[in-house]
Amino acid sequence: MSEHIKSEHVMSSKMYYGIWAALMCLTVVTAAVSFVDLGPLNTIVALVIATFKALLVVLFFMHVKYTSEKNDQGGNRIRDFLAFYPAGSQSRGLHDTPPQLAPCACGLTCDILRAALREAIS
Amino acid sequence: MFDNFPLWPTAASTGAGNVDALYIFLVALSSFMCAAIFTMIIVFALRYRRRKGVEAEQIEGSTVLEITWSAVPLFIFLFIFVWGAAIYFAERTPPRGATEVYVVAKQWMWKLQHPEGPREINELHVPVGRDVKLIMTSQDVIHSFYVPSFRIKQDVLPGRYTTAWFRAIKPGTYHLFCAEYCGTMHSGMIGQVVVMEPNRYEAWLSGGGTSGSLAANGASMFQQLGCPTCHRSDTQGRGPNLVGVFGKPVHLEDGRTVIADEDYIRESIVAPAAKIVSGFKPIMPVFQGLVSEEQLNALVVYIKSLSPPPSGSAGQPSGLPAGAELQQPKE
Amino acid sequence: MSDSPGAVETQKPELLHHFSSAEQQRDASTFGMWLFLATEIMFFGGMFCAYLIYRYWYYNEFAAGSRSINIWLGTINTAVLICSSLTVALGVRAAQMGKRKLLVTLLLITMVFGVAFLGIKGVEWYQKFEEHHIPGNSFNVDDIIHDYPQIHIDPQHEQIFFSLYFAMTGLHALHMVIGLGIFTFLTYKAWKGVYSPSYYTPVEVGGLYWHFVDIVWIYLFPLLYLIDRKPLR
Amino acid sequence: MAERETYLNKEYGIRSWLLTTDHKRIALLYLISITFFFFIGGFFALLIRLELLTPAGDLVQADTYNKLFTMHGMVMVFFFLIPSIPAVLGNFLVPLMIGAKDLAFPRINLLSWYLYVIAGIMMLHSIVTGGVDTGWTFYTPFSTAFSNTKVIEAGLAIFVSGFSSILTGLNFVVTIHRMRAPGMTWSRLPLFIWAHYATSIIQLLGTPVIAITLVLVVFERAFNLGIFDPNRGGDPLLFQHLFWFYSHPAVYIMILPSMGVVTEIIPCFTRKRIFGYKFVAASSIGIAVLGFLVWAHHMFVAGISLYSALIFSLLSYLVAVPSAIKVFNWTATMYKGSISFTTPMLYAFGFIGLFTMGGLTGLFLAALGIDVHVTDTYFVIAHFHYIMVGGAVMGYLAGMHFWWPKISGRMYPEWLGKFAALIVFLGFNLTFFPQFLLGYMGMPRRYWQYPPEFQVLNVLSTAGSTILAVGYILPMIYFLWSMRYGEPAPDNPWGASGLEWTTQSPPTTFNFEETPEVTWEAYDYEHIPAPEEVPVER
Repeated sequence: MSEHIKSEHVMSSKMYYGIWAALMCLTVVTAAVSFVDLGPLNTIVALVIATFKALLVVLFFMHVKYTSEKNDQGGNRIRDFLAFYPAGSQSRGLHDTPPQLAPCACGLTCDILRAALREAIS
Repeated sequence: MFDNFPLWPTAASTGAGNVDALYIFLVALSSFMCAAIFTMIIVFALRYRRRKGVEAEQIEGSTVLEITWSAVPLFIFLFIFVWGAAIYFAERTPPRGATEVYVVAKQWMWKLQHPEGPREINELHVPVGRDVKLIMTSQDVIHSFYVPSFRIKQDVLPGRYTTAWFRAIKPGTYHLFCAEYCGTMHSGMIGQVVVMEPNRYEAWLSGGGTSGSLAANGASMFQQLGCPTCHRSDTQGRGPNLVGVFGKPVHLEDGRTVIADEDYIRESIVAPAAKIVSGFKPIMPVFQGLVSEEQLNALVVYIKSLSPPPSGSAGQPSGLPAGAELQQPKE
Repeated sequence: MSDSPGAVETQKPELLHHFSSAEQQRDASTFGMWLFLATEIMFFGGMFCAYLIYRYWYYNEFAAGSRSINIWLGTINTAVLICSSLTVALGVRAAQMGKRKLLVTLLLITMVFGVAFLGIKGVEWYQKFEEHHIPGNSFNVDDIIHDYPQIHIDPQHEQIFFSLYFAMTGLHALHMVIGLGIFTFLTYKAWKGVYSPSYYTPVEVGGLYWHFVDIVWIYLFPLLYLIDRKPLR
Repeated sequence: MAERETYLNKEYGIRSWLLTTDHKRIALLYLISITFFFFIGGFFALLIRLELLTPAGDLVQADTYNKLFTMHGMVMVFFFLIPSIPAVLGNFLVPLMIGAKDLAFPRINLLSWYLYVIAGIMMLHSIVTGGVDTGWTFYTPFSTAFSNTKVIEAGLAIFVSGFSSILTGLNFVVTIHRMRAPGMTWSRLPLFIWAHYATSIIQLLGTPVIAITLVLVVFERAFNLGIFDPNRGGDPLLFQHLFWFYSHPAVYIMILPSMGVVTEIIPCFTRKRIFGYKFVAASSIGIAVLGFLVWAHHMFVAGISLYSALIFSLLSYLVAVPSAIKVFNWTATMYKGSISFTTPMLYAFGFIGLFTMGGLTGLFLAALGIDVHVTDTYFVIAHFHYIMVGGAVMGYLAGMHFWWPKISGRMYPEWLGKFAALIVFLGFNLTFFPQFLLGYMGMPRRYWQYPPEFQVLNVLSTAGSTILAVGYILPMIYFLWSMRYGEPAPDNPWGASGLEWTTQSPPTTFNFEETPEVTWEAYDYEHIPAPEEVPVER
């Protein structure tokens, strides 16, 4: 069926429950650890746990892990944004080609260097 | 001739000439750049205006040109940056031993007090050739102390001290403006700086009915408020000994070390709990609201006067509180 | 695909006229939501920045203020939000699989969690109100000063902590309220059977928003409740 | 010619406008509303200039004057300049230029206009019920603890208008990423699109910061919080940092789209490819990124440390480089071109000249030593008016003239256009050049009365402002006139290269008969014949 849109991958509910359990545990851990005197480490531990929890939510609940593993057209944000190809190669570029802020900057730098080299040699 | 139409403010301080020099350089540079770009545009516009049978020549661009006209301006910019920064550095670093004038700004008035005692409102008298450091604070909103002829400007904030300094080189009367918008009569918050020959300044100083030097006022405030009960000049007091504290590092109870500057002393009076000196208890009452900004300044000057002037300063600066020696607590 | 602007696809009512394919439309919507979340990060970022500066300056007051907030309510609320995130994630999954009843149920449970969060938050704020810890004219932290004689507390600086506490939790709660509004809308549409395995973008986009609000709380919790809970010297 | 169906005549009636999701109609809604606010802000400006005709404060009271410059700033910045080019020309042209049928989120686009209107009404309400006197900068503690005017309402109005701006930017970014026609690669995008892309990034990442800042100011005033008020333990400098973190990049929200407009016009009327396409595109992005790193150069005398002042001064010089690159590339584009002097081109020339002067005086302000003397004086006023009025408004007018045939389907009277361009240019310089001199002499900004030696230059400036006013009213009149009496415009009156010129004038609701496929590079002028007679004379 043409309904098979790429990111329509259904993740197993087990995985969601696993992430949920991890998040709950981390919540308890972070609250408990705050009562232990670790000196200046307390803040660091709290923030590291918070960041880890946030990552779990972003990667699994918000599906970023999945969408950045597949990489067809569209959908993938992170790798597309950082993907590298010279700005000169214009063969790509239908309307659904991914964003290219970073690639353009990189490609541009590349072009400049190449041109500078050419000028220097000739 | 141009009584009502001057185009250049008087340069009446040692720093003014430096600012003007950079300004003139930048005016020249900008004029040159404008002239170059406008000439090019005009020449191109006329030379290559549309004509029958003449097609435009397609040019893709030139990396060499692009790099040139990015790099060359960048180097010029860096040069200007260094020059401007050097001037700023000098403007922000008061010389040692400068006479310290305390400034309190309020809506819409400047209150100034000389170390020798005289107070002024919206007027500042200074002699030619003396370094004057302004230590400023505000009673309400943000103001800005601006003397165009000295090319100095500094925002004046409530709750903390900011400083500026100048050395006047030319007798005359100059504008003092408030340059940070501060409410209804912002434009009325103006005054003048009167620069006088030293002998006339001395005459002015002795002419005015002075109410004792700032440090002397501070000393009597110090007594009135009962400070010496705890801040004794030995090590037995319940508060730290204040003799020789100013300008030195102070170890705090929480392990930090701060330099005892004007802001620190001020904070220790209005909010003593903020920084507790190592080895002492937070028992000092809060004086916020009990002392006015002027009284606070007097206290700060007095406590400063308890510390000997930094060694290495060129002789006894004329601006040192006159009564400093007399006010030293008896050991 | 672009050769045939999709005569078949335009028959689907949910495909808006200016998109050439359902995929492009879906992609645009999620991308738009991610951008909006970037905006939200900057929005909360301004406040976090103020928080960090004052926390550095007025650490004692922040620590004492943090101790006076009810850590149990805070922890329970964190758990409640995490549960709601789980039900949202499961809800998106139900939508993907076309299980209408399950989707509606999960959305409703999410909203129950959301309301519970706000209720607990309300209890917490009410406690603060009774203790006169709300900044303003009746602000009074003598109790905190009394509780911690060994640390030095400036009431003014304590007031800044509570100002930030109320501003941050208040704006977070406002985001929760907006989220509840979005979810009411989604539940209604889901109940009407609008969403199907080929069209569930609104559920997904709404879910992204909900998860983001959850993440903000994941940071607010340690920053406000857990500044300094260790035993005093 | 038989009446063709266009986006203008497809539907009639007030509902078809107020409920439209067509980006072109929304652009026109924006055009009407920002023009309204432009003239309100302009009216305040004229009153300010009249008051400053004499040294004494004799026309209005001091309080009234303070409200005048505050409202002038707020209305012009938040209700005219920031939405001007993006919300009108950008809204109209972004989908057309990339070959899309509409923006990605048409309903959100309409919502953004409604938010703008709501914000505008709040602003107007706060004006008529007493006004605000904090200056557009809202500096604390004056705004939170001392002013007794409508700060809360104005703050909320700007908050709401900020959301309108965010939604516009969000729509643009998604549209540019996801809706390009086949073959429209990033390196084939018109530079107008690149400029709007950079602008949108600033709108997305900068605006929320001013939003939260104003929310905190409102909270502080309304609920007695003490975040920025030193009397309650807060720090006024923190407010300034947060405020300028947005308000400096906001300048680039105003100027980048203008640069985009000029970059379209110059190749068209020189019949040439733009010189150094990639560098012009990259410099837009460079400005957007570096623009976020220079905010504290507004605070050199505010009490920040010596070292942060040094760093911000250095960074400010870096951001000048991409601006310089653009000016050089525009100039180089003219080399060996085939140049015609149409109204848009005259405005573009004016833009380059005034922007160059504005940029060069920026070098003065970034130089720490000079900034101490000239900040908060008329020098700063002159500098940013050269950028925002000489730059942004000139670019806006250039764009309006260039795309007016596409927007309205009619030509405007060319001779009047040229005449107005000349008046605007002369009036502008007469108004603002004297202010540079005033500033270096030391006249502080926001002064209701001033020492008499500043009078001559102030009189010149006021005289200039009346000329400028005429220059701004003229285009409005002949644009309105041309909607009924102007000659019907051909699809591509200038022989320009963009996709927007391949469709009819005015376009149909869905822009293109069928989705175009792009097989050529941007500014492909060697393959486009110049129109016989440029422009349609008289």
